[in-house]
Amino acid sequence: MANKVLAILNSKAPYSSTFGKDSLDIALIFGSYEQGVSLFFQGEGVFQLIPNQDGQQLSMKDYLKTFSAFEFYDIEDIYVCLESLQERKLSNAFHIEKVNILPAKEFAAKLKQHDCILRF
Amino acid sequence: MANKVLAILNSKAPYSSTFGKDSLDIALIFGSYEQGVSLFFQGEGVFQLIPNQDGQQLSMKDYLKTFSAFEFYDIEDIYVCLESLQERKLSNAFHIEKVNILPAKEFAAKLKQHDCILRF
Amino acid sequence: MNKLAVIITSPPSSNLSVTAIEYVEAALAMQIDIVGVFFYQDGVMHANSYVDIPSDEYQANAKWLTLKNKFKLPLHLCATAASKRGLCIDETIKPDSQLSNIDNAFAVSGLGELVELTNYADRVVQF
Amino acid sequence: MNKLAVIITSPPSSNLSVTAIEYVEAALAMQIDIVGVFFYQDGVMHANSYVDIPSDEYQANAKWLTLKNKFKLPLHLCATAASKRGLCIDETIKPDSQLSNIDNAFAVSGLGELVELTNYADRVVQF
Amino acid sequence: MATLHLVRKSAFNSQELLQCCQVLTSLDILILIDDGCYNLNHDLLADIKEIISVKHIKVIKHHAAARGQYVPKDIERISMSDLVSLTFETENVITWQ
Amino acid sequence: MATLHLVRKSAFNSQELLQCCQVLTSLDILILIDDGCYNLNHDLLADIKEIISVKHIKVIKHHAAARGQYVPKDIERISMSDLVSLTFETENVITWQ
Repeated sequence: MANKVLAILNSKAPYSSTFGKDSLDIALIFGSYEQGVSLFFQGEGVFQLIPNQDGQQLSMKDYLKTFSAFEFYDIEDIYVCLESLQERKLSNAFHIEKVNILPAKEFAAKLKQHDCILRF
Repeated sequence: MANKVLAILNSKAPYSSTFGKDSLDIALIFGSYEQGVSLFFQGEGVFQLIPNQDGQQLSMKDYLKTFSAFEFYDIEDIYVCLESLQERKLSNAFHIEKVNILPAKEFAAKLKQHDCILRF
Repeated sequence: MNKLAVIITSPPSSNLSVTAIEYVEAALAMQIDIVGVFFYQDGVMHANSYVDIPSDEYQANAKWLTLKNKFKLPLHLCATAASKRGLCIDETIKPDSQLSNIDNAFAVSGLGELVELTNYADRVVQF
Repeated sequence: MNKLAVIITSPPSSNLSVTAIEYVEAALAMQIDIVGVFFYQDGVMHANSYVDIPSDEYQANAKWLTLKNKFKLPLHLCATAASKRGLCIDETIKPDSQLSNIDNAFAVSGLGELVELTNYADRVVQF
Repeated sequence: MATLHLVRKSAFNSQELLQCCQVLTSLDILILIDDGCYNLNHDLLADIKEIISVKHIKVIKHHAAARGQYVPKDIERISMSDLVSLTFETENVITWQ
Repeated sequence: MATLHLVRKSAFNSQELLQCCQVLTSLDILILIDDGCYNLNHDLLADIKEIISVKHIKVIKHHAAARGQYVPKDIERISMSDLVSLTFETENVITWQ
């Protein structure tokens, strides 16, 4: 039986709520169970990817650093919505490698290929 | 010594969160202690005032019905932001009487007269 | 038969939980096979037996107990999310002890359980 | 002397609470007279002694205890908000009993206390 | 591939409906639920009608009624049971909350 | 009467900054704090500069730095102690969260 493939749509900025961390925990569990998981970033969620962040200044354990472990967990499908970047005047510089920038239409097509879509 | 006068700025729609009810509880306590309290409605908060609502259909105790007790608690200064109504294409029909519709500039002037401003 | 998994992330104090429970009740009434309900984020508060909502307001926690008893609905609690929100995930304390505040209708689980539910269900709905 | 009252509505799991605590610490360091901190809505979770945050993360609940002990900072808990969120507001259970999950640094109060604080303080800040 | 979109928030105060609109495709179904019912009167709904047929926009009947929201005749009012059925008539679900 | 406004949310996803802008008057002080720091790059800040002097717009230094947000030179970066002082230099406070 084919395993279901999970998409997680990240929609919140990284620090003020626990959504980003809660979403990451799910992604890593699916990765460690060798279940396919793809990550999508849209809206405020794109702030999870920008460079030069430092959660330690907020007295937090900075969970964004764990993003660099995605490859280790075979999490390789990472997509960010072009329109969300543009709305926020953000460039294509990210703190992790291999992020795919897609226009909304292609972003949607990729997203909808998944059996299960969770949004955080 | 003059008592402080409290303004409560209501900014959330009535049912999906507890903010409206939490705000009302504060207003009624201030009223029952005979402390001045004024109520302001802006943004999504204006949905707390529109007619024909019925929280019982959501299996809730409908706290909006308690708004009719404001006069009993000497809560008589009730202001709603005109721009917030217009953005939502709402008329000047409300489920309580004596609501003052003010353009943002006058709404701001009234609000800022208060010693303490809480926003819910 | 259609298999459904439900993820609850809203707290019992929110009317969003009423929507989730009405959805689950409707599914059960339609003979949908609900393979499990997973409580995550603020949703874990549904398992807190100390939650005390005035009797004339909606009793979300009691509703889950009723559904569990009537339909053998599996209720899974994310342990990590729960311990951050004041549920007593102490393995030395048994769920039926006076010291535990976790309703014994709930199974303390990890996110691994969510992997299982997702694999097993035909649809996963988040509330 | 400047008198300040603070209202906390964010839960300990949120970084918004770190901001609130840093603000209170800065005020205390500047000799501001904090007449009281009032915990309302999800803020009441700061008083839950069962909240268990991993040791390498920010310990908001422990911070309040330290501030209380060092500065005699009055910490008031809204009883109604607390009982809806799983804090054990049972008058037959003493705060120091094993059955209570309310940190004894916190005074269980009602909204009447907020009226007092608002009257007494020169400024009220909400976090 | 049809996706079922559950929109639980008002577009007057948050981006959920806009983000949903960005990933909406012609066969999808949009459900206005909880505070999503306020979107019945939001301009974005006109843009959405250009992507999906108005028959594919539905509102939870008692959620709109509780909020005093007028439902235009061309938008179907559905029950929770209808929503459960739609969950299995589409391929996947996104909850916009 | 000067009011101190604490804006804790991003205008890219919610209406707090807009609502603050609606009640802002010329002597007020605006603090960008927590996710409010993302507003440093929002167009609405230009509208705000037409109401209050840019000297009256301040950002919590470590909150902007933690979020990787560039702070323009004309906007003052302040500490929590500065914020406490401002609390007593103004007449009242509104927290936009």
